[in-house]
Amino acid sequence: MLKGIGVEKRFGGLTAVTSLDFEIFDGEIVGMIGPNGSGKTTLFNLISGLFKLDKGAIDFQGFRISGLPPYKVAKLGIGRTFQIVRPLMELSLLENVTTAVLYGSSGLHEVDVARDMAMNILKFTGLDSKFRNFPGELGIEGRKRLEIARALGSKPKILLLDEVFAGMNSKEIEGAIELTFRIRDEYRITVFMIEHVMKAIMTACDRVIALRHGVKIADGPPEQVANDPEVIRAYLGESYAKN
Amino acid sequence: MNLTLTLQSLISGIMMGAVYALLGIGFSLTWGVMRVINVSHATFGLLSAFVSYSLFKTFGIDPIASLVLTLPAMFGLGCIIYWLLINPITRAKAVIVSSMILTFGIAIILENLILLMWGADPRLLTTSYTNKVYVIGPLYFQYPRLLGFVMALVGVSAVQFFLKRTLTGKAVRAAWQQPEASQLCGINLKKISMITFGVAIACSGAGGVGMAMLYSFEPHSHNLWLIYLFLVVIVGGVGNILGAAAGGMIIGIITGLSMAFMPYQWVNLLTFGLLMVILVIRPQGLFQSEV
Amino acid sequence: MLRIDAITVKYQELAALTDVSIDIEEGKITALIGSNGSGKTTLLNAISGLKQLFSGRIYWNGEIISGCSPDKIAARGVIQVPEGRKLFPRMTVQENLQIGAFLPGPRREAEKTQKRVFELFPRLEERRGQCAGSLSGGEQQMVAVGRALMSMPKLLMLDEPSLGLAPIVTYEIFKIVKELNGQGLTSLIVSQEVLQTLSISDEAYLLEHGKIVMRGNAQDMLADPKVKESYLGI
Amino acid sequence: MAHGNDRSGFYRVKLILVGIIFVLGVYPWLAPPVYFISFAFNVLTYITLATSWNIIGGYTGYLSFGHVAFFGIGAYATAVLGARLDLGPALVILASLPAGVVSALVAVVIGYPCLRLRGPYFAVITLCFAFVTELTVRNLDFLGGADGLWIKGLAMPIETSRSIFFELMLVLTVVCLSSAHWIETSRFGAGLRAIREDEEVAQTMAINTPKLKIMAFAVSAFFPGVAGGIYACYLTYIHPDIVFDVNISILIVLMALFGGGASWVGPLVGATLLTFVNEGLSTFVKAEFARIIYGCLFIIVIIFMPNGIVEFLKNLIVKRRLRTKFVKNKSSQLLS
Amino acid sequence: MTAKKMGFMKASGEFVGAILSVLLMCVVATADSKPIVIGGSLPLTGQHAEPGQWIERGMKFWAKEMNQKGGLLGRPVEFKIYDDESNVNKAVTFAEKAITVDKVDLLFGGYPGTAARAVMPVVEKHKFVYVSMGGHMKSFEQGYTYSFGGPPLMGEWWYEGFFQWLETVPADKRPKKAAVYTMNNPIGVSLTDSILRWTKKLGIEIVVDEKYNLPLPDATPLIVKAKQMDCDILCSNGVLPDGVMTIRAAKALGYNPKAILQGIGSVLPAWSKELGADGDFVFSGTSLHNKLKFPGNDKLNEFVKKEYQLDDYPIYFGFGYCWMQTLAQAVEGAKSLDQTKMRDWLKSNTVNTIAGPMKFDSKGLPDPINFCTQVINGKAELVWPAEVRTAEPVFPKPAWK
Repeated sequence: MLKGIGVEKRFGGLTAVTSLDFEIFDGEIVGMIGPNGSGKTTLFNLISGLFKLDKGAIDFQGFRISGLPPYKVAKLGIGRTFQIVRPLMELSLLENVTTAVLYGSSGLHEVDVARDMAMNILKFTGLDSKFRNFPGELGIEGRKRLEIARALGSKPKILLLDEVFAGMNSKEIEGAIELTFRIRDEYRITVFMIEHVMKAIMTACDRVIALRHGVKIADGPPEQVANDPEVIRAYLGESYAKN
Repeated sequence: MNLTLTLQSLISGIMMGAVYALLGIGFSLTWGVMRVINVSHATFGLLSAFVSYSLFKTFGIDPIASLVLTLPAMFGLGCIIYWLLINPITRAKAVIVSSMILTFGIAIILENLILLMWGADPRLLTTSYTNKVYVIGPLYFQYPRLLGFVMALVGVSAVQFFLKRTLTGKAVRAAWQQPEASQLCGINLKKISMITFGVAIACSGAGGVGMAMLYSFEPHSHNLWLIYLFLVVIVGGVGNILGAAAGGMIIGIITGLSMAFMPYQWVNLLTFGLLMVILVIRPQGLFQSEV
Repeated sequence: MLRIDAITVKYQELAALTDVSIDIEEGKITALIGSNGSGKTTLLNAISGLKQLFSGRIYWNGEIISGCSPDKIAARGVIQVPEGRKLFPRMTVQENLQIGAFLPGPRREAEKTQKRVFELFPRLEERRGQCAGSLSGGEQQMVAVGRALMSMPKLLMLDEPSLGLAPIVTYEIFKIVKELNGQGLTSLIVSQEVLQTLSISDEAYLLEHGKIVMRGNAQDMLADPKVKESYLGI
Repeated sequence: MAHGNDRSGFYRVKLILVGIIFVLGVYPWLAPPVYFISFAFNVLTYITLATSWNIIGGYTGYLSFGHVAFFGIGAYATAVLGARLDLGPALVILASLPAGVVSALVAVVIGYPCLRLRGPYFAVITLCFAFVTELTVRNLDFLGGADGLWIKGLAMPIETSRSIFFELMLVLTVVCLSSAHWIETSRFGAGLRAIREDEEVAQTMAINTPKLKIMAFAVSAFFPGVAGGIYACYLTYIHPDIVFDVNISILIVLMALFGGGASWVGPLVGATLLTFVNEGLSTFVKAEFARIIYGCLFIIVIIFMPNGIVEFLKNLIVKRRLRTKFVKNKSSQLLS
Repeated sequence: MTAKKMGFMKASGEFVGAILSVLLMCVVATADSKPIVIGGSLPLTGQHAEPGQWIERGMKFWAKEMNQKGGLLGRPVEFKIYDDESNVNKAVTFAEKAITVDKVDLLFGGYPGTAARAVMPVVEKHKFVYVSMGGHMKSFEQGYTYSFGGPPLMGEWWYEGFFQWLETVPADKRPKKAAVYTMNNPIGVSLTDSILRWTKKLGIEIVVDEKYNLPLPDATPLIVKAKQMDCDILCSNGVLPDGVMTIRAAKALGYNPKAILQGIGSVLPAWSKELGADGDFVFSGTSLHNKLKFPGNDKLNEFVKKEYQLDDYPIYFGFGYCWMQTLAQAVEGAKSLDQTKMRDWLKSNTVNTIAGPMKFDSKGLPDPINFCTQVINGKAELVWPAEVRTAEPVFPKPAWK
């Protein structure tokens, strides 16, 4: 469904992503791991069109999306969240999601209908009781949920989740994992997520891609990737892998 | 093309541009360092021009000599203004926009204070050397313009020296490049910002006197000066002192040459049009933004 | 020497640190480990005064320093080498070091300390006129440590000194930290490079979701499976 | 607006508004001194200008400092159209509608490159645009050049003609305010607010930001264009110094921000208040002092009520209510 | 609103108006000493504050004098002056405020030209006599009947006197090539009118003709051009600051034409203060002058000397005084405050002012004014017409010192 061929991105002299190939299949939950600065968020920015590729191409459902402006990419059905949440601060939760519904691929123009739909999504993400509140009044978990709700609002076919679990406690993480499953099962949305919380990756993902310095070092089932010596070295340092 | 006309316009353009630059460096500094667009920058320059005018008229102190008095006074005024008014808004969400409106309020107040104290009529700073001229071959150098040029050179070099050579100046640059890390090195951001603002206002003071030696000025002149400030800073790159100097020169030269070879009434139009084009093509300025 | 007493730090409503207490003893290296987003950097910033506390106190030699502005805390000799180095990129190496010695005390000794820094990092002396931004990652880290040393720290706090560095450079940096410790400098290291960090440290804390979940001797921690679990979730 | 008002309250507000409009509509026929009609005309003009500015400046977050250009373009387009088509005095006023369209078209053309710039850069480029149009008009002889243009006045008693202009401006103001209100509650407005909050996020929400921005800019240029046309007929003499006065530009920005840019009420309140304050000050105080007070007002607003006076008063009321009703933690939630 | 309703409203309005005027007349009849209020606005702050303030002083001096003499129609006069802050829109609304809210008896003239032009159609509608500088020929050609230039500051006539005098100079001594620099505003544009007419008539070729926007950034290129084209007459149609800059540049670049004409800067005392001897020998025009032999000028000079320590009264002081003189004579001539009667009286009679006798034509203008001034020894002297001459014109201009 989403496919990258030889994706490359440089910032000045630094290569953030180096000839990366990846593919996400319909209905999967795929995780992406890697130490800080390994190019994960850069990859998301490339997919969603916020950055321009230096080399390679990205296809979505057989359609070339690299080079399109972000709003066109989003219209095609690629939703995303941001690592550092970026809610529309001066809009209420309902307005946040309603805006997404109005402009998303559902093609709705009536504000009232969109509002009802947004309300459903808020219910789905467990924020319905706070629909009049503003993002500033939410805790981190709530904001992450809002971020997901807004992404769901535009009715994506694939959802890119950027470190949704970071900063949550274990109970919240469990809730979020459940939410991820429900996104796939109830909304039929493919999920591609960047994650540091390994527990979440282990339970939630069908497949994990590991990056280091912008290069893919592992791709496979979570257990296999977690025990991959390359990955352990990437995370814990040179000598830890030998232990 | 006529060589004498070209050269003569080039010379007067460069000299004008130098003074614009002097007026512009402080503006560039506050915009770049503190994200404060000080719309009242030119008004402070105007204030200093009026003060020097009065010092000259009543005590006969030469405007250049009176800088010894006005510059520290402007520095102090800048510090006070920063402490009282700018500091409270530096934590606001949209500092740049808030600062523009806030300083616009300051500009209104200053302008009307000037009106109250000096009246509305245009002034000319006529000193003993105002009408003096140096002639080199077919070219003429007007003394006040030369003086303005020298003043601008000294001013720009002084600010450059301050930023590049003195520890306080280096701290200013550090605070600008990495506010957090500079605090970790023991730099008090508030104090440094205050000094920066003071220096900027002092520069505008010098620039204002420079402008007064070249042009007539009245309580409303700062509006036009402000346009030149934007021109200088946007051409030169925000926060770039040498860029501002170069920006001033470029604008001076363009104005000078276009005055010589274009219908005069289109000159301002060309200048503003040029600014628009530069903004669209290279909003970061022709030169790298640098500290 | 530095006592952190049950501090809680919040970003708006969200708690980044809850009830964290840490003791740093003079002359020792203390390690603070934990996965991404566990609150390590927040803790250092709280100590340095960049981040306001929600509750709790921080004592420096018995004196309360929480609530002071960052420059006042730096003036007491609590110096941080921030994550990502945060050098002044368009200033030369020499100027970066000079800013390190900005405070009046260190300024008086600046020449002497600079000599020492150049002895520690001979490479920096070669590059003293170069812009910090143009240096390689390892050299930048050296400048960052050098800049901190210029402030004549009593407590040196390093935040992710190994970030983005080749293993050999990381090794070199850690060696120098150990060497400085030998000369009596107290250090607090925050790192993901678990093994190397623990191997040079005396004391260690494991931070998870803003809480201290383990504290103990660094060597003991090395062997503990809980550490690996915290990182990899296995 | 999407939250808050319950239905009955909403209808009550609507009823009050209709009442106010009715009273205003009848007002000039009660034969007040002509000056008060002219003054009310000025208030309405500023309300229209501030409200339409707010569509790009407040909702979308792009601070245009050159909006007077559209006012001037409207005025000149009306005058030129009237003269070219040889329209009688009564019909010239109608030319202000196509003049509004001309303004909107200019906004589209100029908006295309300019709206790629953000924050202060956009402010500067729009300011420049205002100067460029002013100088162009001043230098073109067929637009009257530095002499200005005359327009034939209505051949009616002054009371009647003033009242007609007042009614026209009232209609425009009501249309402008309702458009602003409609935009606020519509899909369009939702998109604009998303752009204001975070343009990049807005793009990932599938919002075609370039298109939306240009549309907003065009709409916010249309009303000043029409207003300029009516104003030209009202004054019967236009000159670049009058209809391209940069102070108008700055004044409307301040009016909108003073009232608060988030909703249509802000510019309405801001423009009304500041026009009255200005009038009051210039009657009772020396003009310099009046303007110093004016300047202080901006500083106070920026430091103490950064979201505008409407929001400030709202919070004040909410706070007072909460003090009596709720416990403290609840209030902090509602106020933040 | 239907026509019928309108008619009703109008009728009732007229009825109320009638009652009011009857009441008013009673009041007037009973209290004859009630002051005559003269209202309007002046630019007391803002861009045009300087001339605006002098006009105000001139008006106030007139009022003082009038009240000492026992007032107008036996009633004291008093002013209600608004500050329009040099804003045309405000000038218009203040004029309306004075007429409809303050119900003033008379209206005084505003300044500058743009404001007067915008006010003229309004006063026409309100039927109020408006004596002002008017704002140049074009505004007097709009068919307004209540507006008078008494005297006007008429750009179109400004250099009339100079050229009339120049015609008396032998043809071979006259300048041949002219450089014309004009500020890009209504005053500037109207100043070029007489230049264009007369240069054609006298066979002077205009080689350089340019407009500039105020403030003038730099005069050097202007002078270089004029010098290179060998222009032997320089027409600098500007105000004080740009005029001063132009003269300075001319001296700096050693440009020495036979004659320099300067717009409305050289008639101000500040001219010689700024330029010293370099400001000498510059020609200009004027609408009135402190050395004119018409009665009243001496009084004004005396007052100004005592009050402001100036040797001669500034031109705008004179304007303020003179416009009020014209207005007062209209009232006295019509023996009433009825504006239409005043207008009709002005159209058919001659007023005597410090600017001389004036008889207004159908446009509201007096006969063309043809004074020519030249700065000699730091003073703007009258050099034409010959009968009012206070000094002999100096021509050609001596070289720079």
